[in-house]
Amino acid sequence: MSDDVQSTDTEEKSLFAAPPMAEQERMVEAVLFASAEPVTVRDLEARMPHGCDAAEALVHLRRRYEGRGVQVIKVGEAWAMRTAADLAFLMQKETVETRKLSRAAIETLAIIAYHQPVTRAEIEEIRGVSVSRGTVDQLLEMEWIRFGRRKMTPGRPVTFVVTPEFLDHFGLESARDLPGLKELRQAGLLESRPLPGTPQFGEGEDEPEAEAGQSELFED
Amino acid sequence: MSDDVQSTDTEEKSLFAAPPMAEQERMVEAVLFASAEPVTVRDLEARMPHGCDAAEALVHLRRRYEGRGVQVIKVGEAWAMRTAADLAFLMQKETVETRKLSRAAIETLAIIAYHQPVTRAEIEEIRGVSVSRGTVDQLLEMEWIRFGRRKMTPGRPVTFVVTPEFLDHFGLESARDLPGLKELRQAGLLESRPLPGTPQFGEGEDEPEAEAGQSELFED
Amino acid sequence: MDEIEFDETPQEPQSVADRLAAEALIVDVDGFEGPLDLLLMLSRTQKVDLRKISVLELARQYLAFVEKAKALRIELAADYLVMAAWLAFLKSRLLLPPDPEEEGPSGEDLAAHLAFQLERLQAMRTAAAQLMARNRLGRDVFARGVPETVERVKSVTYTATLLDLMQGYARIRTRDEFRPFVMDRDSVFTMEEALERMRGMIGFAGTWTDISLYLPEGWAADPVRLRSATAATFAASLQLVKEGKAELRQQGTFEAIELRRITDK
Repeated sequence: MSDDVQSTDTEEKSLFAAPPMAEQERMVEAVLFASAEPVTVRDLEARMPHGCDAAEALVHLRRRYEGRGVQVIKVGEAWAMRTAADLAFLMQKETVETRKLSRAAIETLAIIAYHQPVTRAEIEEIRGVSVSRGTVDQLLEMEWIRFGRRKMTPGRPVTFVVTPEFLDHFGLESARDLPGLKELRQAGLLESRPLPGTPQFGEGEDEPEAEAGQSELFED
Repeated sequence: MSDDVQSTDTEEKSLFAAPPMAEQERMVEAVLFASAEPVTVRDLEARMPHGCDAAEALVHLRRRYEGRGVQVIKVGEAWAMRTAADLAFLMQKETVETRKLSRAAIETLAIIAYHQPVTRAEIEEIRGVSVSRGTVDQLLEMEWIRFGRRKMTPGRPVTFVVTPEFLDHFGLESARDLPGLKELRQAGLLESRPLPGTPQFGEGEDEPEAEAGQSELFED
Repeated sequence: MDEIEFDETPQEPQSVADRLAAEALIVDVDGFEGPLDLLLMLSRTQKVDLRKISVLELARQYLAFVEKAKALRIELAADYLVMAAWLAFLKSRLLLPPDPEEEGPSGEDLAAHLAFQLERLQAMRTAAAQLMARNRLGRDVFARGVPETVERVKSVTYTATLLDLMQGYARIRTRDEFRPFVMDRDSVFTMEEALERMRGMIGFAGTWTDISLYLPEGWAADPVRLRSATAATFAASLQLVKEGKAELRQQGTFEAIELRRITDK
């Protein structure tokens, strides 16, 4: 650095003359770095040895840090050093946690995929339970579903459809590629259920119980 | 900067390849700059994009800041940016008035630093007086010392060692860099010599331990 | 230990300066951190390298100090007296020719150890001073003035597989197929419904009333519905009894079941 150049010949003058510009630049650098607040040129000069030109040193310093990870910036009438804006992501420690989608969300998603465009009321009718706002919001946020066009029925309810992101995630070219009921049955996904027409005693009450059992079988 | 060179042809690779070294250097610069505490290479790499070589970037960065008003220094296993010591005169404003340490505390600290891992009994033997609880507490509270592993001697006494904060405060890269350590060692002043004629309990066991302790200073 | 001097010279009266120094020491006794600290201070008056110190001379100085303190009726802490006793012992060992019969360490060994202790303490003091004189963080060297805190961003990614999706759908569709068995609720009068109905009506019936009068209107026409309504009404009656709001009676087998409200006293 240029420090070497000056150190010998200005040694004796240093008591009276201002330090060389390279040295002044170092000073400004150190002060801006350590300062908790932006520092004015006046403040800088008050701290630096007599005869220093902080404004000029700042020009040099600012140029030196151009394109670096740290920038010299002006804040009002004062100066400060800040990390470059494009590196803000380094100031975050990201932890990503992958969680399995809830059963309610999966079912809602499945209904939308198989029946799109579908209204909330229709989803509720198919699922037999109301769909919580959170579930739909979550799917919207994941960008797996989006609003479709409104239905031409009374109240003109909004509909939901799946998105290209959905298809992408599940490796489908279109929603029509989703396996149908027949295929699901062939794949054994419907097998474990008693066939319709073989009524079981107390079935009505047993239903939710059996349901829970079933889901357990499927989920892991 | 070299950023321009790469931006076009590596655009598509960028998802997989690590950023160019100049960019990695900027990142390390930004992180070290933003942190008051030393940052380990591991931490740096955890925050940088995948595949970055923080250790190499640090070599470049350290060189870049040579002779500047701010320095890149190594503290134990971590790295930090600190103002150059010769500019201390500019910093009166930043100086934080630290509690004045008693002579007993300073001596105890030095003994721990040079003799670590060291037991309270050993400190007392060197100082010729008992070590008050407050002295040790104060040093522990300042995070300059911490408990080390227990000594394999009767009673299995705890030992004290110095911390990375200690190294940071005194600008030491490692405990090996303690002033005059080599000379003290050569003069045999870091050995623990029992008073002649007082065979120490478990002396045979103490021997390898003392060696291990000593070597620990030099191992990392 | 040839450095140790065995000459007897300083038995002569002390110089005035020496005496003044000794008195200053005694006045300052609280300023010392124990006997070793005092010994180190005394050893400096020898103005030699600590490695060439005369331990014998040092022992004399220390014992003289203790004598002086006693003469001035200054209370000395026990460890000063222990040290004095030990130094007196050391002095005799150093002065007397070694007894071949005697076990234990020689006077020279003990003197060497004391010299080592003093040198080590002095070395640690020097090291401490050097350490404190280093460029220190917050005094000579400064960290970033406005550190940026690292923000911890916890993002949760939800995921599902095609199999999850298909299973989910299968679950719903199978439920659909069972609907005829589950959902045929048109002809079911639940106990909750019966209870609601009866709670509203019981207030008006103070006397024994056949519970069949509580059946919902129009349900008697269909035998399936009648059966459900009767069962529900009976169950609801039992519930009211359980709650202490009504009592039930039946005069005989297959007689009408009658219900009466219990009025609060």
